[in-house]
Amino acid sequence: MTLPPATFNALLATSDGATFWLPEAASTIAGETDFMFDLINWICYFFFALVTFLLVWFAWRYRQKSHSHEGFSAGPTHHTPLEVTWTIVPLIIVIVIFFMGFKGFLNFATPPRDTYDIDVVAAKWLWTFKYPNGASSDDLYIPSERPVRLVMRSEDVLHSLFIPQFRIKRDVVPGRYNQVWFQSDDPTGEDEQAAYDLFCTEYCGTGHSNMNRKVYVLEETAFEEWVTEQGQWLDAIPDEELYFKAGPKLFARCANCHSLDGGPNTGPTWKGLWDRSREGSTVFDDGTTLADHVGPGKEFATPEDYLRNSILNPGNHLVKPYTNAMPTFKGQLNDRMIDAIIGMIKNVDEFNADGSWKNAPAE
Amino acid sequence: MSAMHDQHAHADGEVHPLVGHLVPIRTLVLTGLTLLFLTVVTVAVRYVDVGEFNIVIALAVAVVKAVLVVLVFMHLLWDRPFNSLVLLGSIVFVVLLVGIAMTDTHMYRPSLYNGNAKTVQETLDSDAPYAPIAEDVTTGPIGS
Amino acid sequence: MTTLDLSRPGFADTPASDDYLKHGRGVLSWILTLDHKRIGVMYLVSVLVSFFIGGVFALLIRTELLTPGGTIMDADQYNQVFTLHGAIMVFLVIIPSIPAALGNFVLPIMLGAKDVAFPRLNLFSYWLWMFGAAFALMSLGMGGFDTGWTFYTPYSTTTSTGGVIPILTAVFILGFSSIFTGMNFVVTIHKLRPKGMTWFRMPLFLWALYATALIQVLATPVLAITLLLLIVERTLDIGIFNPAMGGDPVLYQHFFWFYSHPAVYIMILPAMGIISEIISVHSHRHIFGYRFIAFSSVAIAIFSFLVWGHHMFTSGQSALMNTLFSAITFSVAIPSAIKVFNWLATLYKGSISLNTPMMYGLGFIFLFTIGGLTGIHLGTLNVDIHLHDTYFVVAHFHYVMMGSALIAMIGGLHHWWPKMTGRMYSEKWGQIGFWLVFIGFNVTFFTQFMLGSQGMPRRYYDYLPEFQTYHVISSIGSYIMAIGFGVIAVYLLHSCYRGRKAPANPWGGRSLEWQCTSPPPYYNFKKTPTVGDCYDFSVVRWDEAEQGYVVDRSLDPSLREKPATGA
Amino acid sequence: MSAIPTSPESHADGHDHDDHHGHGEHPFLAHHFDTPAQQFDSGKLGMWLFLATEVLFFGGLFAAYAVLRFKNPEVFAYSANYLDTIMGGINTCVLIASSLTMALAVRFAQTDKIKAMIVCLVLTFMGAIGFMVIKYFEYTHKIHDHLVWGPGFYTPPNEEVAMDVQTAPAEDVVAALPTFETAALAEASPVAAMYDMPPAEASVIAKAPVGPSGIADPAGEPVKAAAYPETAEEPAVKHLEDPRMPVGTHQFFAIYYAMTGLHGIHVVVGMIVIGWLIWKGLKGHFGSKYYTPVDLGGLYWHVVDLIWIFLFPLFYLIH
Repeated sequence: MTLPPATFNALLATSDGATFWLPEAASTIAGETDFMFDLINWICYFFFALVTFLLVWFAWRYRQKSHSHEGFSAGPTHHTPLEVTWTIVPLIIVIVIFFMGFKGFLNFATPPRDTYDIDVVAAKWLWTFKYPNGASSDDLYIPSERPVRLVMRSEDVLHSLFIPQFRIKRDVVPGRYNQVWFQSDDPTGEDEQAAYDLFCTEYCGTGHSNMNRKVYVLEETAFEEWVTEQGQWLDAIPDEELYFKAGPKLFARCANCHSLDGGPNTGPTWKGLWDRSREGSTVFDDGTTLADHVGPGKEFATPEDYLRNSILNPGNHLVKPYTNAMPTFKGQLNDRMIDAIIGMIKNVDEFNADGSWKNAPAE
Repeated sequence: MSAMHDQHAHADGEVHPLVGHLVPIRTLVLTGLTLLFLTVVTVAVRYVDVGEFNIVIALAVAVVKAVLVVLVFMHLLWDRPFNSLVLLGSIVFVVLLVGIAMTDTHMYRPSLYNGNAKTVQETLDSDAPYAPIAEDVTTGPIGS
Repeated sequence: MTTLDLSRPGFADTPASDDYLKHGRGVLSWILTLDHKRIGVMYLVSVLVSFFIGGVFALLIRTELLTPGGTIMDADQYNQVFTLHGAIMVFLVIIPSIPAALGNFVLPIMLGAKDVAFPRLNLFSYWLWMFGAAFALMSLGMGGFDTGWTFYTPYSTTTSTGGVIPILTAVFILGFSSIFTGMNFVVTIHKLRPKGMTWFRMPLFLWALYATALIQVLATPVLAITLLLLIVERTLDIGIFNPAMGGDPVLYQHFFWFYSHPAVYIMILPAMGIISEIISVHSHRHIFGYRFIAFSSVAIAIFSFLVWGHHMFTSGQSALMNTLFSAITFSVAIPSAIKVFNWLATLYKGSISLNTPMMYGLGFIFLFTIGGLTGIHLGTLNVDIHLHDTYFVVAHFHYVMMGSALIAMIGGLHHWWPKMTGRMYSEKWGQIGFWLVFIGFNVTFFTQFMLGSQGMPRRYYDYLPEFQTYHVISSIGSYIMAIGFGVIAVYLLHSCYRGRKAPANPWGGRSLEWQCTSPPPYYNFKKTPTVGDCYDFSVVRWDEAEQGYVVDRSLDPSLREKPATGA
Repeated sequence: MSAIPTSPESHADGHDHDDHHGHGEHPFLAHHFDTPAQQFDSGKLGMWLFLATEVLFFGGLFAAYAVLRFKNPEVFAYSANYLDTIMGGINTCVLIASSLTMALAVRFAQTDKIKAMIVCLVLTFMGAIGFMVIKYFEYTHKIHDHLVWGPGFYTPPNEEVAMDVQTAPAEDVVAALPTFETAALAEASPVAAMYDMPPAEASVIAKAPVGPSGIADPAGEPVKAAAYPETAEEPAVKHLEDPRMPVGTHQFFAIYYAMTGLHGIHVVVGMIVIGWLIWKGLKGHFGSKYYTPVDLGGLYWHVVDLIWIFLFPLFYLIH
């Protein structure tokens, strides 16, 4: 289907390339999908008009005037040729539609060979996009004019990645990889207004409706810069500055569930967390306290060790009264990132509630 | 039985000539013995390794046994055809469910975690040959 | 009360006083009754109460969505509310509404039988329903559940809400209630047809109920076992659906939709049956293409088992399966189209009385056309990729489940209300109620088509500001609809006490239920009646004396020829 | 619940047939039926419909079985060695025998040989008991060996193993104690394998300990089945150390308990039905004129037998 959707969209076009029915089309397969959508729409308009017209006309034309029985059981009781007609005609129509839709689906389902692969991890309730050079981001950044493939997996429950402007959607299923591919030729730059939407469309609990992010389509060169810069930002920071330089950036993801100022949230606040850990006064849901687990020969050598383990295997020990809601960050945070977070937990007083560092030099 | 017969005299046309069929005791016992014999056979076969065929044989025997039970013990051989239809219908739907569930699992199996993401990638890539010519897609309708 | 017409089968010797409502008195005579009519009425009351509760949740949802972010509740409460709305409406309202409530009341009378084949089983399945409903309430007491009515794993096995197991048990029990009703109907239609009631003389409502019953019997057990596995999964961790233990969530979806797609036809098929009756009776016109409609019901019943995968196009189901399921899905469009066109053709040259039931009949055709046509969008593979799990789907299935199934149910209720209660309701208020519901419904759900195609995902507590206009319009529509249902409730209740006595045959119907008194006697037929062509209205005459229609059987040729015996 | 569909019209026959209909000559005819034949046919059709639902009810489990076995055949081939074919075979014979006696009971009911009918019913009942007793022994033995579904499967059989679990490094745990968890986690992290991430710098913080619920090193090799046993010889009781044990062996036991358990429940229901039949039979309710309950109860019992006929090869005869 290479017939441009413009033919139909023109009729209902609004300002930003979006139509009355559909949002702006920004991927290479969108055109085909829109064409099908509009085609089916027009078929529906036709039959809907036909049925409604006959309905109203008959109902009015043949309405019963009095209780008299004239007109009772008038007219034919069946008319086989007619009935066969309205069996065959819809049949032909839907067969055609099926094949057109099927062809479009093949394009959607089978990526070309030279795709740029991005690894996607979905967890309650955040997306992580990992780029071949090890860089990772919460919003999706893709190069324009190049087929991109997302290889997606889930840490916990079903999620579904949906980009309306690209007309693509794919569930993210735990226990398996699902892939989806697309190519966008309309760069948005880093402008949040122009950026496209990315939704989670498989119900996944409390944060489901906030699990939406932005999609930034960058020119090839701009993208290269961005991705290399993302890949290296951590290496540039010396260990002792890690917690206040890297910490705030990483905290952005923890902020979904953890507060710095003692405010209530899905997970325990970080305020005083370090003191509790050092004293071992943290109480777990099995009644034991952290003191029972930390120490030479025990489960954890040091309190830091416990914190590290809580980031990697949150399910191991549940702090009263919290539930096992935290996804594991194994494979998503390397050791230095974990060091940075633990450092931030230790010096939580140096940070504002929004995660910014209090002693940051004002520029 | 005679009592039954004259009931049927005035029963309407669609009623089976007999209310329930009398199966000779001999038939029942013979069927039972056959079933026991088949059980012994299938157990015996389990200890002979014929590879893939073990499951085939075992299931074949099971089907034979099932048919015997249904036809003789459950009187379906002499019962109204519609009752058989009901049973067959249910079996057809079970087969449908099993068949489609298995086929689908088989189809998407490569994308399940199998220990090495690289092989997953390769398997996913191997779909690509079936893709429409890359140009056609990548420079799609509004692409160019 | 009615002039005794000796020509009507079996009623010359029925004392008018012995109607099923007066036959026994006291609570026990109801809750222990074996009379299909009383059981039908009890179902009706219970279902309508559940409908009220589900409706309240619907209004809560619409109110919450008036503004982005929190309006009247927090995210977790919202998740519970939309889950409850879905679960109640599907399992407690729509599935039992037509077969169990109206079907129980009408089926044996229409068929010319004294009762359903297994009266005790019938009563048992009603109390099973109540038992299930009790469990559903219990789940509320135990902390509710936020799984969505589809109970998708692994969310449903890991969520911390306490009411999941009770609601699963509830649905499990309700499933068996539905199975037993289905068995009862199949056997009744097979074995209790009187002389002359051949398969092709059965009113189309009975064909629809028969097809429905087959689905209920053959599909529901799979849901039962699935929920059982889910319960065990949640309590004992057997790990068949849990990916962390090598299980497979997609397998769960296969199991679930193997039932739940046919369930959609459990909802819509009997609705179509009712519409065939209403359209034909109120336009006093032989239903057009009887056999096509009858066969299309059975065809739909069979297809319904072959299309479940179209709920899983984006789930990671294999491309092959997507293709197969999409192809078969389209085939369902054919029988549906046949029915719509046949109904239109029935109107042609009829003598159409536009009273309340007929308005619902016409409304159904309008709404079902929209619901059915938008199904084409969703059956088309690449379009569905965009629309799946958006408000477009929500709008589509509300047009089919509520706009069609429930509207038909309300229509059928008005159609048989005189027969059930022996009273007429206010025609004027009937019309007002219909228009309020009809307009409110379209305002509510048509806007959601645009929401969806614009990319608004479903089950969202919070949404992007640009969607707000649509949401506000939609909510306003839902309030109009609520008022409409309120009006209906009031005048129907009022008619029970103040309504004018109903004639035996207020609409000029021809099928057997219109030939017994309103309300019907306790034993519908003293001796099983002989049956004419239930769609031949040429012998129906208006009778001033009883302000209703009567059937002049002397005019009916089909009664003179020797009736064939039922097959 | 399963007995329900038979009871209504069979009760219905018992009572409320006196007034309001002229069926005096058929004391068991419910008022809404015209002839006993019609009533009998209805009951039978109803029962067959119910049996159809039973078939589909188990059908779901058969589908689950098929998919699981299809996904990891080695698990089934391996685990089947823990099932006792002989015990299973005996159980099959017991059930078939009871099925035969049930069929005979129906036959005697049809021919008014009430004593013989009662005897056969009692024999059937005892067959059911025998079946359950044997099942009980099978279950207890497996549970004792931790051969159960899910996490329970990995409960270490004794203290030493528990100790190892706590202290052993990841690789050793994976080797010595191939739990589905460690394996799954090892497999579950595509990142390291998919892209060459820069090697993570050594942390200043000690590595978190790795236990059964700990994480394996993402790079760790997945533990799939070593070659599964060529011989049918019984594996060591300490199956948890068995190096040949494939990943996800617990799934076999999950589906095993699910299917045999549900079947067991049906056997118990069957026992209740048969018991009821015996009781009614002793009170002389049944005879050639009216034996529907016996017939329908029989049908139900045969289906219970039927399902086992398939369960047996699917679990006990895997090779």
